[in-house]
Amino acid sequence: MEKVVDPKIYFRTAIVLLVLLAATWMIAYIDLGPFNLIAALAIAITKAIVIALFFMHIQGSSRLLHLAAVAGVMWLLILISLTLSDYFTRSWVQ
Amino acid sequence: MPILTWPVSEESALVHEQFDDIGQQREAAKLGMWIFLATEVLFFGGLFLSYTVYRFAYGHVFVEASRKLDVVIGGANTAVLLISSLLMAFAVRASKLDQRRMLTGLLLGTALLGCVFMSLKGVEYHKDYVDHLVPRMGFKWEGADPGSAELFYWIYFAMTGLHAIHVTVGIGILLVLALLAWRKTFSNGNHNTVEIAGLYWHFVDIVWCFLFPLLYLVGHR
Amino acid sequence: MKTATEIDIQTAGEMPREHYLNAKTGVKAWLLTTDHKRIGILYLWTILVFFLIASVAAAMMRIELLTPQGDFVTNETYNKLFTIHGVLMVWFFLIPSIPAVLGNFVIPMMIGARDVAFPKLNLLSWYIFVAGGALTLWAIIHGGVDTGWTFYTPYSTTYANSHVITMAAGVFVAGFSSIITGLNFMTTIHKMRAPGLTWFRLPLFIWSMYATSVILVLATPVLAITLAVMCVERIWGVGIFDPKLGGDPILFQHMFWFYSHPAVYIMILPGMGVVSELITCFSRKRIFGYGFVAAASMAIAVLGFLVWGHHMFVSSQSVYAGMVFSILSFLVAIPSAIKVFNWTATLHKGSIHFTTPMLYALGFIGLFTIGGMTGLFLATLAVDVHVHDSYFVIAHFHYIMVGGMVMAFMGGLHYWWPKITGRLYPEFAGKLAAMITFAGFNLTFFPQFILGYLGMPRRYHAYPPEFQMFNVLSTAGASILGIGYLLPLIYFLWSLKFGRVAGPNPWRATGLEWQTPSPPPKHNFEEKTPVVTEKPYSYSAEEDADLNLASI
Amino acid sequence: MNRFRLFPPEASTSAQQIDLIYFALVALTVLICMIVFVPIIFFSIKYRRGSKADRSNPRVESVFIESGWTIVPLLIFIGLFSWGAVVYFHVENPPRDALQVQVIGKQWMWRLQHAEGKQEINELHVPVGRAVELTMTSQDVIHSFFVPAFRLHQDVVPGKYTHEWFRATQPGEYHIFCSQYCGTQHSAMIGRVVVMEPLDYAHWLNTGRPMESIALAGERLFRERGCSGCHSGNSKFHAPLLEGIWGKPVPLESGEMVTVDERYVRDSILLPGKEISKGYQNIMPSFAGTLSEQEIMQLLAYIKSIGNQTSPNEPAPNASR
Repeated sequence: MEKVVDPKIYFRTAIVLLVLLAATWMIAYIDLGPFNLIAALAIAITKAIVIALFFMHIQGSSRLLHLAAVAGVMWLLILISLTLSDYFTRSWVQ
Repeated sequence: MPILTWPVSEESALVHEQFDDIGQQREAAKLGMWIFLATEVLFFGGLFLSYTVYRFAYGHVFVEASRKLDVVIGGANTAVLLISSLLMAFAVRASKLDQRRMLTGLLLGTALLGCVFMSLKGVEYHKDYVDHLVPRMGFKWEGADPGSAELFYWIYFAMTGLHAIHVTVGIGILLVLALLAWRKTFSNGNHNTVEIAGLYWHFVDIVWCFLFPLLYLVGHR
Repeated sequence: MKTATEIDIQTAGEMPREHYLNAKTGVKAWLLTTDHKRIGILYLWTILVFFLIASVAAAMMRIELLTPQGDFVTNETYNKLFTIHGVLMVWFFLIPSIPAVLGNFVIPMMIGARDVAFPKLNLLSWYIFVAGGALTLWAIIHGGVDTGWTFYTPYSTTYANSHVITMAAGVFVAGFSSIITGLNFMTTIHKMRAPGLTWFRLPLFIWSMYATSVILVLATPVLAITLAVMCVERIWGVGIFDPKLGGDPILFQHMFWFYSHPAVYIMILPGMGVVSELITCFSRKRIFGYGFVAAASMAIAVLGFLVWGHHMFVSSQSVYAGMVFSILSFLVAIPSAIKVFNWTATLHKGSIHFTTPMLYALGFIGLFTIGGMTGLFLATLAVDVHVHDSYFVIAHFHYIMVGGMVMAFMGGLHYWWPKITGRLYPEFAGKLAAMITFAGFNLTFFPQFILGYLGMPRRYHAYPPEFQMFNVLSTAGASILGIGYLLPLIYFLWSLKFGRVAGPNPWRATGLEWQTPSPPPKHNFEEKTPVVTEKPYSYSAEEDADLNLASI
Repeated sequence: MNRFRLFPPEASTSAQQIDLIYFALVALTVLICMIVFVPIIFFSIKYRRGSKADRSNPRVESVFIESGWTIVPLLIFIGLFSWGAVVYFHVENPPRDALQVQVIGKQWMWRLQHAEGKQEINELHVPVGRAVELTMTSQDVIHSFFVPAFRLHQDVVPGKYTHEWFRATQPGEYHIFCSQYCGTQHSAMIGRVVVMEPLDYAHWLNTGRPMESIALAGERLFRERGCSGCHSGNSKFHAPLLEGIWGKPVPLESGEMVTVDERYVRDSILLPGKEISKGYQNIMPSFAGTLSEQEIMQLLAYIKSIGNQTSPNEPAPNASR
């Protein structure tokens, strides 16, 4: 029988997620300038990691699954960062 | 499958012919699903890229345009999806414990929350249509730069539309699984399929966790 | 694992009675098979159809270019011809050929598995491939598309008035077939290796197929979303690439080439894997620098994702981004160089048998070296300004695709033909076809380098008269190349009936796939799966010095 | 122009620089091909099946050799990259004193206009020895202005201005091609560059109907289309004055700063509400659709001309607007 997760972990995860949702919602009402985006992204990434670790049982699974989970996001970052390297430097020409 | 004469542990009966044991089969299925989720990340990635590029190009128009979206429905939808993820996690747990009725109930509950999400989405889309925010369908924008605003709403409808399609597919899968669970397909050890469906549903929830702040909470409200 | 010569040679006289081809016959058995070997053969026939159509389109283009004026076909038809040639060759021949045909057939056997990890998904991938192909053919029959295989906006979204959406849908659907194949191979290679078959005992074909699957899985989804967004913009008339809304057509190019450059590595990496197998088997020697060649495959897979900007040096991409992509494009050339040098070093102290697969492999190394080096011209910013979108680019990628990938595919097909069909192809006809192909290829595409630097743009239906001589040479070469490809089609079909029975290991090779009868039984290995105890390619050149493979 | 040749004419300064790198790369290709082909042929003969060569204990691993043919190509590549990048940087940055020519790519023809006003279709007459800067845009799809003899190549993208420059060194006629696929007549969208002696060029410039320069045509449009109604000192509407603002940073309503360049002025003409100057309302009508690309370029030339003088009549009291 595969190991089964204790329900308390699931409930705690759900609460953390709802708190994070409330946090991201409230922070949006404070004008932090550029930090609004950074805060929103940080909270969203935390929620994603929490879901992946506990709901999707990445925690305690093989290193290979960890790699597969991270690979997609890493490649997306490659796409975004190199494309932005074009858009940010377009205005540099003298 | 040749009828084996000596008693077989229920698990080995489930092993497909190309696998050696049930552990290898389940691990392979999980790896296959995670690779599929990586492709989904990149599939949504194209839209996240265009969102990023145009947000840096037309930041202030994005702020105004995002303020016109109904953040209450967006927030409620996020909560709905988070709770549905919780139910899904319990469903996977029930399938491993071979609790047939609990599993069927939880699957139906998750599907129900999915339908709640879709109906809230429908209400919101209708409201946006009434507010003339749908590109090409009576789009009106008094603010500064109508072109960029139309771009924002195009990206908004593309991302949430693609996500809605994935939620609909997810609901379909959940209903089929609920039926199969009721018919004892996932009893005595054949529970891996439920976990795979769970991975898909949690992924759909993660995508929404990014869509909500990026679309509804651009800048400060 | 026994060394090559000790394997008891099944008396070559008779075919095994029971094997995967006659296990369950009938059309339904073939159309519903989940046997990876049969799916490989289904793919072989399917890509043959697309290869023929695309070759006819290429032949018509070459005939048109005989004369400076556009007098063989109209402008409109010529634009549709090069789009058909591009779309069918890229998505329906080059990308699926080695992975879906040879990969499907050989990977499970090479790692000692009974089948791929998800056999039903494997069959689904073929059906999706056929559905995508049907959609594309439907678009071609109903008038074709004149945007080129690159579908650049705003032409494809606003100004083209041909069946762009249907063809884009066909490619979108075929993309999922690639994703499923890639996913299947990665899971198979990770989870289903034979006991004792650690990663560093894997044959190099498996390493390159693993690297290819990584690209297949991580690049194709971005193509899917790009084509979907382009189609939505074409249908709704509004979209993120529309300059009137402040959108940027260059963003389409970024998203398209993020897929399309790794796609060219999807095409060449399997070819490199096949060549690693052929060079070692026919020089009867272990590969030189196994670890480096395997790592080079993975390096190509990863670096391949960082270089797409070199397609856009003159497309108003910023100068600084151009420099970033240029240096990264130079870096991605290094693993390919390592592979070529390692193959050359493998020949040292080998005992080299000039069988047909070996001729194709040596042809591959020659042409791929020229193709790779001309890639450096395009990676150099200043030179690319002149040769971008000219016939120099056409010559470069045909040297790699036709000179590299198709030669390797032919070599692989000849190498594993005895295992697939249990029969040997005629050796002399094989060598003849290889040499004709090599000669015809060079006559076709080398003049295009000169044409390119002279400044003839690509996709031109009519051109100034001073370019005519090179175009006539190129068309002459194309006809020879056409013959070179027809010959194998003939003698392969001939060999199905009259070819000599091959026996389990005609090449005395050391791969696991050669330790089972040919054609192999449905589950590849009757008794239990073989155990692997040592590194691959345990040949010994000394013993095989006088072994005569070519004449069996 | 249509003589058979093996190598394109070197008719511009950047042509020589690019050809130098090209020959270096050809030499490197020949060298690497020798490094690969000669050993293959040698080994194939020496170690062919049945030959009596010594095949005892072959080497199959050598970290030294492997790192050798990894690092050496790396160094060569870095050298080639920097050489190419330096020339590219030089090619992409026009000198200050260049002759201005405006190029509009339109489905299947090139319309070129000299600063003095002379218009040409699919032809470009330039003096030898003078730097010529092309400001290019497209009215429909992406084209690409390609003059092989000058090694000049730049995509022409709708919705933005792209720049390219050359300095012709050899009188004669050279091809213009469109090298980015743009539709049915893509291969018919060709023209020729005529490089003339400066005297002939001056004479050619004055023949034909006296043409008003682009800036003058821009000024006429500035009045006719009602721009001067608001954008002048004595207008009753509150609109930013355009004298002396070219190239200078201007504060926007949204708090950001933007430098006044072609992109900003063009966007303000077509999408006035996009980047409103600080202290102004969004009352300017959009001219998208009523002004052709050529007319926008003429207005730009005029605004650039008055934008570069220091504003004669008003000292800078409202420079803070």
